[in-house]
Amino acid sequence: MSSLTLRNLQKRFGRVEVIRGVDLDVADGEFVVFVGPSGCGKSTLLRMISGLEDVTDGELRIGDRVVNEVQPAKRGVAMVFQSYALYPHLNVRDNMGFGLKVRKVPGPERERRVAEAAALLKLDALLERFPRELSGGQRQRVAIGRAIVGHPDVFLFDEPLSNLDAELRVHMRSEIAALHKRLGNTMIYVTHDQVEAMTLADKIVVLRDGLVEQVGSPRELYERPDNIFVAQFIGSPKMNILPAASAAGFGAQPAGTASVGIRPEHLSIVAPDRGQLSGKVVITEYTGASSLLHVALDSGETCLVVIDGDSPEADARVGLVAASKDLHHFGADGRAQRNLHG
Amino acid sequence: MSSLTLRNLQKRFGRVEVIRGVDLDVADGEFVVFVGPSGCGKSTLLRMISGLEDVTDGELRIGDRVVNEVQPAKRGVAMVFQSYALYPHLNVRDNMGFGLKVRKVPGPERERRVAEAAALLKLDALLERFPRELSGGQRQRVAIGRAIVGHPDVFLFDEPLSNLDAELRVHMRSEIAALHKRLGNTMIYVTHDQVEAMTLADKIVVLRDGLVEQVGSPRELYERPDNIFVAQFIGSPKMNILPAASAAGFGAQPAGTASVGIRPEHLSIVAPDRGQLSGKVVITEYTGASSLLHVALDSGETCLVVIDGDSPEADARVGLVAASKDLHHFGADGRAQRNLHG
Amino acid sequence: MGSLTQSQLRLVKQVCWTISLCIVAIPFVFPFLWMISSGLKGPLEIFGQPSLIPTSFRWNNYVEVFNYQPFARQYFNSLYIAVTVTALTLFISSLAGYALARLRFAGAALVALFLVSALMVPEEVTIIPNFFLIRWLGLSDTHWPLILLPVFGPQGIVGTFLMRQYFLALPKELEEAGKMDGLSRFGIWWRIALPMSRPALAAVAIITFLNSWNLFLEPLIFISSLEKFTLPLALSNFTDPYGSPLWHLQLAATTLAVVPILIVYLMAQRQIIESFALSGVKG
Amino acid sequence: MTARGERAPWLTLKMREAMEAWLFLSPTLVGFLIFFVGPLFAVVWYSLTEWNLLSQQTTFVGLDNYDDALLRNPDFWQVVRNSIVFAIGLVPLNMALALGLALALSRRFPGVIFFRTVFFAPVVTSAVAWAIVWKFLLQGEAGFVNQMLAGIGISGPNWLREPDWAMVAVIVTRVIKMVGLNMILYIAALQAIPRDYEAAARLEGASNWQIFRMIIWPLLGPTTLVIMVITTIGSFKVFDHIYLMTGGGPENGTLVLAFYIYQQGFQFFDVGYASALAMIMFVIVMALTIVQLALRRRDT
Amino acid sequence: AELRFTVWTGNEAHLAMLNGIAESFKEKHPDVTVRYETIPAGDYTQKLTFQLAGGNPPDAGWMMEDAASTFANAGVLEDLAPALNAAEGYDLADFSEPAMGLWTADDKVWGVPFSTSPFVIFYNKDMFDSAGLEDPLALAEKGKWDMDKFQEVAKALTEANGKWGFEFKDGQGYDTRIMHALMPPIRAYGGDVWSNGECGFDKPEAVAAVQQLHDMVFTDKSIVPPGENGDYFSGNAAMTINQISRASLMPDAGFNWGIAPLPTGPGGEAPVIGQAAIVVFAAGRQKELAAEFVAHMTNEANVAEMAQFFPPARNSVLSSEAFTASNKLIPAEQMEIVGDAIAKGSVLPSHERSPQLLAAMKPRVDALWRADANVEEALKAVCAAIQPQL
Ligand SMILES: Nc1ncnc2c1ncn2[C@@H]1O[C@H](COP(=O)(O)OP(=O)(O)OP(=O)(O)O)[C@@H](O)[C@H]1O
Ligand SMILES: Nc1ncnc2c1ncn2[C@@H]1O[C@H](COP(=O)(O)OP(=O)(O)OP(=O)(O)O)[C@@H](O)[C@H]1O
Ligand SMILES: [Mg+2]
Ligand SMILES: [Mg+2]
Repeated sequence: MSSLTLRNLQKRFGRVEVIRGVDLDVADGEFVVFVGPSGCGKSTLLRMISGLEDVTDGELRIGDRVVNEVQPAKRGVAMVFQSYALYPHLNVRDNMGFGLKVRKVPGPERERRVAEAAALLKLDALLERFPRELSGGQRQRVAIGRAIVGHPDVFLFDEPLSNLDAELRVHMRSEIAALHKRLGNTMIYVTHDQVEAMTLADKIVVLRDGLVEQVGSPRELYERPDNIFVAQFIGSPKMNILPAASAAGFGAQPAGTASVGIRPEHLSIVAPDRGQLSGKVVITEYTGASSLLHVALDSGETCLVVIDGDSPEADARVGLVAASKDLHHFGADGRAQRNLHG
Repeated sequence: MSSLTLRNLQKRFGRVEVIRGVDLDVADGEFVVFVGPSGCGKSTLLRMISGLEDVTDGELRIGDRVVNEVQPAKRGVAMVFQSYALYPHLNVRDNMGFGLKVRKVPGPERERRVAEAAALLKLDALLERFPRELSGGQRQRVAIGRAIVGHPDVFLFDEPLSNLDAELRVHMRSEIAALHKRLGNTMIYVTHDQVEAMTLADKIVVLRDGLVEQVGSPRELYERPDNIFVAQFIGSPKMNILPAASAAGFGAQPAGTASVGIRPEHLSIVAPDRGQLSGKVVITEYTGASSLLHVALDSGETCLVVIDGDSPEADARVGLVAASKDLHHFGADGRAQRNLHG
Repeated sequence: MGSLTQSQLRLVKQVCWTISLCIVAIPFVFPFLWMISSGLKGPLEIFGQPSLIPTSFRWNNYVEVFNYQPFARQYFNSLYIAVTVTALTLFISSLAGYALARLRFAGAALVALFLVSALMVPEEVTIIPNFFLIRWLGLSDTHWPLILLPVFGPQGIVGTFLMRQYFLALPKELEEAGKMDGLSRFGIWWRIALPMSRPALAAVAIITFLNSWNLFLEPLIFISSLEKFTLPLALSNFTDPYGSPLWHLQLAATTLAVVPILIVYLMAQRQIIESFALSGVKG
Repeated sequence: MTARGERAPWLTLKMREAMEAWLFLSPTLVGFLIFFVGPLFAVVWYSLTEWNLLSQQTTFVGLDNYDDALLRNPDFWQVVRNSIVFAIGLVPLNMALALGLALALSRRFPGVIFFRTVFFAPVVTSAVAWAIVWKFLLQGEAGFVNQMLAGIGISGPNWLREPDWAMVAVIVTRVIKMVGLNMILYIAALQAIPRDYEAAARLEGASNWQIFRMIIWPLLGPTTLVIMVITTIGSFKVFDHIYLMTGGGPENGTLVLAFYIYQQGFQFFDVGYASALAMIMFVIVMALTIVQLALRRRDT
Repeated sequence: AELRFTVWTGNEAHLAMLNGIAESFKEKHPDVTVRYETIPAGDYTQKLTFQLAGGNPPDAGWMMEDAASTFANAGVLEDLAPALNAAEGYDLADFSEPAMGLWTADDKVWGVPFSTSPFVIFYNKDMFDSAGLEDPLALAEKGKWDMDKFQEVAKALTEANGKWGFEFKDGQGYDTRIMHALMPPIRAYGGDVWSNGECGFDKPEAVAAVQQLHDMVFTDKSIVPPGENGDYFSGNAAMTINQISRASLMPDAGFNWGIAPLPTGPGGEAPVIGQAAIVVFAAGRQKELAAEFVAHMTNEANVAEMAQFFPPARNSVLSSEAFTASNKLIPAEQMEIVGDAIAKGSVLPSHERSPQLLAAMKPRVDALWRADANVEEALKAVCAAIQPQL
């Protein structure tokens, strides 16, 4: 019913190609997250699905209906905007009921559905307030509530948490996860925060320049990135990429390996003479729970290392070791070499 | 020469007291970071030091000169604004040279100093550009360059990184640290990002409602917060605070302990029956390197736990243990109990 | 001076500023005082030795104003015409401004250019053909030309542009939310875009209202019946049957025409300034 | 499967949007064509005829009217000169005063609301009232202005009876009337300039004048341009003020184009000639606007 | 049917009288009503033009003398001769010939004058008394009321009272009433402003007359100068020139007053008359009916009725007792002055291009009214400006 199929979907603004042929299948009830660098077309893709942008070429299906030319309101999707887009002149109740009213849902039914959504989102006490009287997190919930009342088949979220402060973001993230669990709807979620992507997604779609780079579960992307771009994009601090020669100390490399990736958290500090690689600590950044070391390798590259306990002084010489299962090998084209342990 | 002394410094806007008596000593060459929640008076304090706000009461010294009534430009301070405040109609060269020009520094000398600063900040290639043609990080460097050319005794930074995206922020952070190392000036830095504070500061000043809550090195604040406010403000995800009763499982508490704090990264998961506390996992958030568990304790509270390796399924029962050195005890007034191990 | 602290210095400066502002304000305020005072004088006293305080207050002037010509009716004409023009302009220019700012269609740039060129053409240029046009439409000596010409003339275009600028700066998301909620385009405009563009609407309303309220050339040309006069015409019409001005009545009437607007302005001044600031009149 | 919400196949989302756009624009465009574009073309035609408004007799005379205006009529050049003098006098004075007031009133201090109201009040006053009052205040000896001047030992001129002073008088009273609007526009623009620029410059040691000259003034550039263009156009359009204050006199000293067009067309009934004048006015205003826009283009 | 009739009076007494005439018209045409539309005097001709050009013509209306030729020549006025001749008992010849001059051409009649009002001197008796001067009426009776005497008393009055000696018509002699200021003295000196297509301003008679006025304004400072208000009716000037209709203002003035003929000059007596007529507009939809109404309005009975406000041009009315008694404000012997002036006077000049003429004159006359002006040069300039239009 509410699966989603994209076939060679394309979008041009004037002569600029923004989406350059995207194929994607989203199963009913799946939580899909779009990530990618700024300007890669995440929002555009989402807006094409919602119908706010028209499709230049390709086919877009929701369920088994081609919806390329169907009006947004008739596609059975609901969208939560980054800015929430709450109507400032309506109170919470009317904001949530607005779409139903426009669609001429009778009053009592409308009341019922708003009340239901409000209960679900713990908004009961706020129904009479106006958006300006709400905190960021509350607004966000109202925006979701507005989406819920229409009983959409598919939920679309465009960076819904990016306006919140760090703490609230963590909290709302888990609320959205809980919501998905309860409703079981198909959800498509755009973010540029990869922690959000990792924690929420059933399936992550990594976009770059209007093309899909990789589709997979968070764990797949973290553990087996298809290419250097995905490898560096997923995970924070980002993966160290060393030329094959500099990384020779880590052990055997598959044929054709041009560079080797290793995540900062997978490196450990040992005495300089016992390390697979060695170098000098340039800066240590203490963050409480862990420290981030910038290590200048003897081969010239700088390598980031995350360590938990006490960190060596700046300028100290250190050795680095890594488990071979944590190494990623990439060919000259940047694609992962899968033959060795893949 | 360029140390800084604040004695009972106060600021009122009309009848509103914004800074309510701040005492602080900053040594020459020290890197001091002001942190605190929004509206606590960080910017106001910084602007008082710069002279952009006048002092209502108290004494402000730079070096051994009382500067309460000295004009901003004559205090020997330079400021980097959150918005950078680059003059949009001047190119980079003129932006950096502006202060020298109005001070009637002769042309060649001006050229020399701008070139010097540009070289230091790798801005050489950008001198002819206008601010609108620069990226966020480049703008930030120009703003710093503008501050440098005046050879100030004290640098003031007001949230200089908050407009940058996460990755660039990490990068510019280390550039500022490197700059401080090279120039050795006194620097005062306002931020609300505590990772920035932790990694940059020699000394952190935690402000709240116009008063200083605690002053100390990052490590002091992380390991020995004076009170619950500081304990929760420093560190991310924030420290779990449990009522003394719920935390009894962790062992002996000093007399008068009302609540016990334990950081998420200091808790470990064990089998339910072997834990000091036990509870049920509500949500697990996988972020690649580590996972964040929301654990509902049997005593009713929710507790966050960061773990590195594989995480238990949601709904699993788990036990939690902590090292007693990682526990923080607070009295009913929220102040740390120091008598047990401190 | 050396002993003055910064805040004391600031206070001194402020006082000096305020005093110089007061001096500059004299030619702005004085005409009003003089007008109000003279409107209470007798016809002889106006020509006598200048003095701001009338020797005796002739409140009767205000009664005579209404007896002399249908002043209440004329006042009402001005008011209803200005209100109508304002309402129509708001309606039409916000529709057009919305389309120009928000809708994508071939020729949008051309239409905008076309309209903007109109801003540079003084009404005087087209007044003569418009005179014949109005005559051909049979609308001479009616209020129609006073409504139609401002609404569709350069003034209306100014409104369209103010609205367009404002809509351009307005976040799109609200309207998109409306679209997702199933609103028609008209519904989006009416129920979302308009309620959000109050500052721009206010700015357009103020400019349009003042323009209509002060319109002189058009009524002079198109209106001939006394009871169809608008205020500016009526004000220049306090003459005796032989053409000599009746200054005291004219000034009393002028006071009546100005003071209410001033009071409204005073009450709304903050919103007025803000609406100009917000609506991007700055260009 | 469900036919719910299937579109009419001939109307794509894009076409629908374009259709809506034209629908929204139609009232403006139709009115604009009828009351503006049409008349503009009509003016061109009229200007080639001799047309008596009263008798309604029309003869085609080619470019005679232009010939008359530009070559034969000695008044014409004086009128153009007057219009230009009026603009040159009014625009800088208006803008300088507007900017000065805006600078003084853009920040909050006690009384700021009062002063803003005072300076804006003449804008909302009808031109008729304004002209009437000033005519009184500017009387020869008995007028208030000259009495005040006499108070400080200056013997004022007979303002409205001497051509040059009359021009000064209409310019100054017009500026006082209209400056409030530009002041508001400048205040709005000033408030949009981030305060940080000023703070940064102050920290770097710039004086108030330097801050204004080197920071504020350049940043006001776009606003200044807009104000300059509207004020210039407005100064060419001025009719009621002159009509009511001086009637174009004395000695035609304040006879400006807009008023002259009115006079020729509606008092002398010479529609053809008036239309030719209107076309000339159109060309002048267009040219000035284009020059101003070009100047602006050059310095950004 | 309804006739639209434009007038420039809003005075209730005037309108009551006019409505009375309309009422009596119903005897013949019971279904006809007349709607009088007041257009302010200042804009009257202008507005009338707009109504005619704007396709909204009234049926009939008043018209001032200065517009007569322009309108007649533009063909917008209807020839009334057929209607007047057809009217029962209507004697067109009863109208004094000079009074009809402006309104007839060949045997066409473009309008019938209803107000033929000579200019007279209004004087403030109190001021004359306090200055110890004989008043103009007394002087006139002795035949000593001439331009020189006029200048002399004006000067004496100014010095004695500290007020102005003389004010031009309604104080507007420098702007809208140039002709009313200049015509009387020029005529008194035996000149004219123009005649037969030739400008008269630069003729010696006119120059002498204007020079005298100029002296009075700038040397004697006895005439209210340009840019000042010295209102006679408010007691700020001792004399003014005006039409008798202005007497209506006098009861409020609060001083003793009288009227006298215009001062004579080298050219002898030369009363100047302002005139207004009733016309029918050719574009009107009910021309015949309107013409018939004009005939009714200007029959002998109605002219006599109107004489209470508007001095008539019918000889039969002028000579009647009823006329001298008609104006309650003015004593009969002073009223005779008026009648006399109507009979002897000549109407203010008119011309088919009078708007252009006035506009062309205006700036040059402005130049005349400067303290340092050379009167002769200035008047030459006036002629140079208007000659092409004549
Ligand atoms: N209406 C438009 N006209 C022209 N180009 C557009 C339009 N909307 C978006 N673009 C361009 O399309 C590209 C993709 O934009 P999009 O908003 O989808 O990026 P995004 O991935 O959402 O980025 P972000 O993370 O910054 O939100 C950008 O280069 C953008 O400039
Ligand atoms: N000019 C002013 N007039 C009145 N109150 C002010 C003014 N400037 C600041 N305040 C108030 O002073 C308090 C402290 O403001 P300040 O800008 O110093 O906070 P902050 O700590 O920098 O906050 P943030 O993290 O949001 O920048 C706030 O409550 C603010 O509202
Ligand atoms: Mg986006
Ligand atoms: Mg701040």
